[in-house]
Amino acid sequence: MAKINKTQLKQLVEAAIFVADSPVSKLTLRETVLAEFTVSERALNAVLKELMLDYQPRGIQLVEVASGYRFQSVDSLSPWLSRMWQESAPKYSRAMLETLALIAYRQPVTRGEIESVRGVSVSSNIIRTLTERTWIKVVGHKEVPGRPALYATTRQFLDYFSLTSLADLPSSDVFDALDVQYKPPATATLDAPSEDDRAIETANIEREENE
Amino acid sequence: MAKINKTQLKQLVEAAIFVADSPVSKLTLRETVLAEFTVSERALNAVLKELMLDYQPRGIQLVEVASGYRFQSVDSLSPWLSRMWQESAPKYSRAMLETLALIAYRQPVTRGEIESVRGVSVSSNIIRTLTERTWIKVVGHKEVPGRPALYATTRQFLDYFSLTSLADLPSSDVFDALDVQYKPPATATLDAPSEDDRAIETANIEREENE
Amino acid sequence: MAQKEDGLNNGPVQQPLPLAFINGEAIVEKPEDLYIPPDALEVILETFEGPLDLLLYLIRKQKVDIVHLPVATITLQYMEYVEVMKSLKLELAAEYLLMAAILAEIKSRLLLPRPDSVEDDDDDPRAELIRRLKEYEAVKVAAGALDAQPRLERDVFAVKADVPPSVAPVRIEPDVSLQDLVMAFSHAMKRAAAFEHHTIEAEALSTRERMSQILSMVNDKTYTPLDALFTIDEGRAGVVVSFLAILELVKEQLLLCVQAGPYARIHVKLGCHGED
Repeated sequence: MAKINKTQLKQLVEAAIFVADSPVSKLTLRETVLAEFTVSERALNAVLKELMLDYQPRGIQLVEVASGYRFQSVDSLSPWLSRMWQESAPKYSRAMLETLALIAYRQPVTRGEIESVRGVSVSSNIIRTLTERTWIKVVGHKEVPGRPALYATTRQFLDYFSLTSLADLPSSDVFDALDVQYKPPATATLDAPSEDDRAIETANIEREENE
Repeated sequence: MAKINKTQLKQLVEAAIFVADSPVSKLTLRETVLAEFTVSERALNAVLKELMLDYQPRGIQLVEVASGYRFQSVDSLSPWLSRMWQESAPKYSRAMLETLALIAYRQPVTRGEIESVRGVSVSSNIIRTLTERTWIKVVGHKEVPGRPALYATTRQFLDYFSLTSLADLPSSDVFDALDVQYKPPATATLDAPSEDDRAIETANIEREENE
Repeated sequence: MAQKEDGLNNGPVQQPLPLAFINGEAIVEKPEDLYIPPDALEVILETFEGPLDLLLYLIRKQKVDIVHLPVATITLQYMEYVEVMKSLKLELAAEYLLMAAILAEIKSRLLLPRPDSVEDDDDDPRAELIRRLKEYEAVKVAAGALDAQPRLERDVFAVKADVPPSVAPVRIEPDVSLQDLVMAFSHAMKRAAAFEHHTIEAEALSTRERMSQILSMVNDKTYTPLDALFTIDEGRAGVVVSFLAILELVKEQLLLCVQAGPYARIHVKLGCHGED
């Protein structure tokens, strides 16, 4: 394994993050550009930190997101930068955002559970759009009649919203407070309405499958 | 038209060139991110020049190409950056392995001879792949109509398999005991001549071993 | 609780955008009462995300805490909305009607005399509805917070630098084991034996290898002295192998042998068709 001096290491890491198509993790750096060098974890962390500082006053910044490091434009420049593209960024409906928020905060969660919290049915379109954007994915099936799919958010979701982990989700304390205050009573599952919910859930899943 | 200070102008120009998918001309800058600002040609040239200087010691540089300005990684880093796009080639097909084996054991050999043993044609792709891997090379041409190329294995081939010479290649019956995958097709065993042929083959191998 | 109130006020529905235009006049606020033109109501109802959203709106209008859910008033108002809805947007009605039924049930249970012994919250028929309202409110807050989060393509843009042409993808070649190779050979030979009638000639490997080596030592331009093809250090066996290889090559017309006169040195060159 070859040695690499700090200046070269910094240049290599900087260039690698810049030319990559998606965020670059430290592991990826080690497996690709740094494969033939001996680089301590401390040295790598140090250059990443230095790079972050170097770009602080500039038009772009080095940030850490869930799947690694990426350079991105400064948020305050977006009104002008968005003029570089003909199309404006997609807007998401409240139904979509509420569904996404529930999956993010309550994962893994079934469609039926989302519907019971929101009080309305979740359209298949919303689930499809969120899946196609690779923001959510099916992580399993709940062992209840109908075996409904359990949804969770993905790394790409965190990357897209500039988050490093689910713990960084804004106002997660609102949900935490709920969990402490309102433990769902054990009888809840025996309630008449929940039976209906489950029926709706099964019906929806069948509908999805038919699509 | 609004005023913009130099720091903001520089940040905006820098971010715009970075986020664009292709090189950005000064005209494009003026028509998009700078559309609502009064910026003199001199001021624009000045920030572009400053940006070029700023990035001089870094892993990426601002360069001017025919259609405008773009950031690109420093040439000297290319050998390492190339590893960001490493891809695993698919595993070799049976046809590929058999061709290589026949060249190794029967060299120098023509494509036609390989084909007559394998009973199927050898695709140019196979020959090209093996040649590109520097495992085989043309060592001459057979003096028959069409003067087909004669293939042989190379030193690199021996090195890869940790062989000092072709004589070290194991005789094929060494692995016959382990040969469960390559059962001859059921119909073949019913053929009368096949029994004889197999006897001949065994004899050949024995002769090889004795030499 | 102050935090919860904030959450309500910051909810996306409460943005001061015109909800509807009635006779060219923008209606910015949701109406304080029900005396509004029915076509405006239709637009307003569409802005609710469901019965829980509508209930939250009605509670906020009453300026009371969710905890003290005034079931009687809310039910009355809710039913009035649902009545209008039933005539306008039938497909919306089912979920709203279910909520109406829940409200009516709570209301009737509240009217029943309650035994003094069970005074705790759990027995409050409103408890479950309050829990759901709070949970839904939290979802609204979370959705709003998520929307405010710096988002790629809207607030921040991923940055990319190009690479010079000197950057080329690195291809990792597949591994092949010696066993794979031998098995492949064995298989090819067995198949050939099974299907072909021609005999498969087999030279000693060492001779075949030497043939390849000799071919790469000579060329078709200049003659190479024959003795240059022998290596003394290999001993007799080596010389024999080389000699066999040369004979085989000459037989296959791959090597051209020339001798100027008796006992002169023999020279060889690559057999070349062009000279024929």
